[in-house]
Amino acid sequence: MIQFVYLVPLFPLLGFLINGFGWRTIPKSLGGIIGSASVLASFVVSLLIFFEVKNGANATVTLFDFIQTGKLSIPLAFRVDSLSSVFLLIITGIGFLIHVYSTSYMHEDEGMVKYFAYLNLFVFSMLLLVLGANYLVMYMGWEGVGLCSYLLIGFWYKNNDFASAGRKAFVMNRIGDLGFLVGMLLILFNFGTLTYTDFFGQLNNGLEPVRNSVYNWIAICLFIGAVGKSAQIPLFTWLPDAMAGPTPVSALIHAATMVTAGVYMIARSSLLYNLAPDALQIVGWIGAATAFMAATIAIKQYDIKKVLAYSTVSQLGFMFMALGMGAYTTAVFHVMTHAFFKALLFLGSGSVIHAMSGEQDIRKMGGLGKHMRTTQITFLIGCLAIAGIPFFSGFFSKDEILASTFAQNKMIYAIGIISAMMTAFYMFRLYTLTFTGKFRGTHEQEHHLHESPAAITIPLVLLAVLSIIGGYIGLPAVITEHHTLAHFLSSSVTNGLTAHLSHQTEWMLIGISSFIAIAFSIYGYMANRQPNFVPNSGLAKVLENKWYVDELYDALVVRPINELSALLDRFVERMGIDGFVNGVGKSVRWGSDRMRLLQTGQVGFYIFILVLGMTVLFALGFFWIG
Amino acid sequence: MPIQYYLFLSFALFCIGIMGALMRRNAIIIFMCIELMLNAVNLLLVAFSKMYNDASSQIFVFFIMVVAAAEVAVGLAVIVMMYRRVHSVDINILNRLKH
Amino acid sequence: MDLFEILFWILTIGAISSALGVILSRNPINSVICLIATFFAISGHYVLLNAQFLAVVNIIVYAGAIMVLFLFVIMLMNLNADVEPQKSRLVQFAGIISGGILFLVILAALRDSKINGVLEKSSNSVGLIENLGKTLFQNYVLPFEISSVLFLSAMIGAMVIGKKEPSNDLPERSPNQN
Amino acid sequence: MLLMQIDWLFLIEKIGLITIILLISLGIAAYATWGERKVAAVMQDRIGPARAGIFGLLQPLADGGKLFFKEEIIPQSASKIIFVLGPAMFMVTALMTSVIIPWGPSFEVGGRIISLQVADINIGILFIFGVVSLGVYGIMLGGWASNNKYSLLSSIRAASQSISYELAMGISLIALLLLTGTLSLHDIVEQQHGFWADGYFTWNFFKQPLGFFIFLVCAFAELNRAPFDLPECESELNMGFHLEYSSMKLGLYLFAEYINMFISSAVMATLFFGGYNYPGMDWVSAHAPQWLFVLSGVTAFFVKIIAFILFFMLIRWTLPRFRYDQLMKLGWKSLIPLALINMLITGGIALWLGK
Repeated sequence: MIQFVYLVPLFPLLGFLINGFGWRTIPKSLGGIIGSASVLASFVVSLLIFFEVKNGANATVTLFDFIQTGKLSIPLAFRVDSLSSVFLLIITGIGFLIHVYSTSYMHEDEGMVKYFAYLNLFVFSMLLLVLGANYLVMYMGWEGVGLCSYLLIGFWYKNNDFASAGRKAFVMNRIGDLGFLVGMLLILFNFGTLTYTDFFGQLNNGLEPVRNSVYNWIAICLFIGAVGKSAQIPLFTWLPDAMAGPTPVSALIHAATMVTAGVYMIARSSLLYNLAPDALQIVGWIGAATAFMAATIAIKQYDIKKVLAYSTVSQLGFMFMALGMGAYTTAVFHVMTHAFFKALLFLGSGSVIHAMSGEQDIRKMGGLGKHMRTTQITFLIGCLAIAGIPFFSGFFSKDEILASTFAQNKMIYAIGIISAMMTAFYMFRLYTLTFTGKFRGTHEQEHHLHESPAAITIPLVLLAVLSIIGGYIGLPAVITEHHTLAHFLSSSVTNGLTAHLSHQTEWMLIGISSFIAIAFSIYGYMANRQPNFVPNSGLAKVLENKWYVDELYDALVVRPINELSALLDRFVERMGIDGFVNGVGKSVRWGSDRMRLLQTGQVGFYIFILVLGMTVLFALGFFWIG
Repeated sequence: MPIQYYLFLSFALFCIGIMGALMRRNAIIIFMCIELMLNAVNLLLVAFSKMYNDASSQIFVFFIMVVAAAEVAVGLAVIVMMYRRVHSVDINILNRLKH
Repeated sequence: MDLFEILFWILTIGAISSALGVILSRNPINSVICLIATFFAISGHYVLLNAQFLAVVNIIVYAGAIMVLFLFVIMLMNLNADVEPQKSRLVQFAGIISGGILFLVILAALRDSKINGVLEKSSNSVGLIENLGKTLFQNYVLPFEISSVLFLSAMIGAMVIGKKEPSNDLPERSPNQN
Repeated sequence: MLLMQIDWLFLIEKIGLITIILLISLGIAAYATWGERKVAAVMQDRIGPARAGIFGLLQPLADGGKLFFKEEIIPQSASKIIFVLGPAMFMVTALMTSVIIPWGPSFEVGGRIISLQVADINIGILFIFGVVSLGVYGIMLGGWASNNKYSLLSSIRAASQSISYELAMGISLIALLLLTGTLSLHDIVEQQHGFWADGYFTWNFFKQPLGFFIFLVCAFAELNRAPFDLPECESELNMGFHLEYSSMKLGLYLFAEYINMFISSAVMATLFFGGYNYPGMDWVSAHAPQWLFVLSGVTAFFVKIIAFILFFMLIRWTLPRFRYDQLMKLGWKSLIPLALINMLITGGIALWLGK
């Protein structure tokens, strides 16, 4: 089955082509079926491939060479191994559920077929990203998902804010992509190849970790790409704005899959990062800072999707924390569990928004649990999972991250614990404000409240089940020495040096995090049972306004650039370039004014010049050159 | 017999054609001089064909003839039109391109 | 001096003298006749070079068709020595000089050139129509077709150009006046 | 050295042949004028020339003598050289075609094979075309040099007429060439050996009736014979391009026309009617002495030629003259498409038969 791996991206591509070219003519329901079926087909193929990989198979499937210059040869090749097969399953599996969800969620929208075309294109690009056997193919997928993200955030482009949110996401991603591109060029320049196997093979050939060496620079450049795509400090502000898109899009792209591309890339380049300790330090600190900062912001947000968005940023920060510790498999583990519960939470919030006819402000909700029981329960499961309550999936992965940070860097561990604390708090604040208490909206909205149809609830239930059991493939070392996922991934990902913790310490850590999670969950529930929404002041106001990061960027980057552009326009563009271009025109005109005196209009004169030129050429050719 | 004989002959004819084109003002005569030059080239091609025992250059002569015939058809039509307008075939009258 | 060379010299003298006649005679009709004579001399050279087919085609195409057209046009315009535009002596002199210089340059250049093929006197079959036909339709089919298209477009172009446009200064002729 | 290389006998043989052919051409042409008068007389129900000799047989000599003794006039405003060159060229081109016509079967004398053809060149038919295309110069130069507007009009008419009809003529012959596969007239005649072979007529006429018809019409036009005698139509252009000519220069023009008629009859007989072949020639060849066989071949050829000449004359006195636009329409819009279709069909059949 592995040799047919090209089928996996092929199906969504076909779905995109059909829906994309026929979006004016294809009926909505058919468009949804095409979109979902294509992803289901890839999921089936991915599943078959996964089982083969589980039995130890891995392969590089080359379709054709598309760049062939000199010694450099970059084929369009797919790398199938444990890492990519896990991602395949996450993308196609969750992707399929979200497609099914979308058939119902988007049914009112007139651009539904176009939406499915974009969604399929996204799945295709994402699959290209994780399947590529070299950085260039990954880069193609990387740009492709960026494009789809832009298209889908601005899907309701008639709203100006939404369209500019899409643009913001695109521009910020481009900043990161430049880093990725530079990293790629550095690899090409230093190693002459972009193919993983060749590149890592060269790395393996007895090279010591060297500080400030080229490895660090390559690793940092690649990490800048990851920062852009995975919304880390300082390029995280686009992700909350990206919530302008349809909610399933937020679930699929901006929570479960695309934003984890950075994690995938660093896990894929684990060998490189193992040789670049400085870069790893940076990754870890940025991850910790992001986790902390986003968590603080999430505490004071009132938009249901914004809260989830900041929690996503925060969780991504956790993943990068793990990466910074060299615990790549742990990060991938968290990617997986996070994909389950965050998709669940987003879809649940979508269900809520659906019921509230588009209202997203939690100050106007409350008591929704009475009307939509399934959504409430599944959302609760999601909250439990993300908060890190024991025996839910998030607990295992987050605990593993915290354990790895404790072993390496106590400072980061402290930040991580505080962030986890806040996570539990704001999630239960969100849950409580939304589902319990009295309804605070208008009468019309209350009258309209209803449970969502099966196409929405079934994915919710499935994801809820996954959120519960998903963690058991990576039980901590104290319970069982056999870490299933880490073992499975070890064939393609090499973890950095991890200090082993004694069982005693581990139990202690588990105890601490369990206690914190439970305590702050309850606190979050209790503190928000009787909400009163007074205008915030002091630190709370700073938090509500997201630490004024957007304003800071505006003052530090946007306005100086505008000023500079105006200056350049006035002096360089108008006087320099325009002057030069006009000068060329003027000089040609002046010259031709003189030259046209040669044009006597006398044919005889022309023939004479012709013969003369011929004679001179002959003379030159025969006597001077020859 | 060395090929040089034919080289010189065809160059002589060619140069006579050029002289004619330079000396005369009658458009038709200039046209005829061009035909003369083409024929000089044809002659050279045939000589080379004989030298190399290769038919290709004779085929080139055919193509030159075709082009020459087409050129004469169009060119003479142009000259006739010109004569109809200005009642002369003096090329020096046709200097309007200057303006 | 064998027959080949005698014929060569006769034809060469004929070709060059009649070519000079083309450019020197004041009467355009004489020029045409001289040019026809030149073509005959060149055809004679073709026969010498075993290109009989080409020789006859040369006569048919150049002497039989192209020059008739020239003659036609000249007769229609009634050009003769009296209306022949003359260039000034200086320009004529410059023309002769520059043409002569070109000839001298080429001669001087060719004197040292390494082209030293020899024309065998024995006849060969290259110039036979069968051979030419095979070469033409095996190796040069595409150029042949393209040149036929060129020819067609030239014909149509000549007709379009030469067509008398309805001009205002001529009174419209009624059909029964024809 | 040079003189040794030349085959003297060969030269003598060819010179003799050329002389004979020229004499016969001139003789036939001379008596064609007599024949024409006689035919005209018969058509118009009168006697015709009868004073000079029996049946007026010496009339051509009388005519020739008269022309020789006429005053030679060259108009003042004519260009002298070209005025003289015109009839000369016309006569020369008229006579040139006879070089490649095989007048009779080859025979052997004293170990030498003597062919009754001056030159068997491998591009015979093209040679005919070349000469035919040159024929127009005599008319054009003569007409222009006379400096007379009738002459000029006539010569331009003649030129455009002959250029127009040359095309159809050439295309009709291409159809024939597709079947013969050779350009040599000698080979073409040999292919038409006898009259009947293998259940087919051997003469090309039976293979190319349409081609022959087109060729015939074009031959009329090329010869400026009625009904295509527009260049010299008396009623419009007085006498056409030889209006200003007198004496023997006029004689040359008149004479060359008859020679042209004779030669084109010979060409048609050669190409389409088997040349010197006649039915039952194999029997004659087996049973008669060689000289008799050759003589019979030559006789058969001349019989065909004279039949054609008579046909030309009959047509002249039967059909009225075309109008000029009718002539052009016939040439461009009827004959050329017809010839093209004929060529295509012939080509298709030749391809189908696998020739």
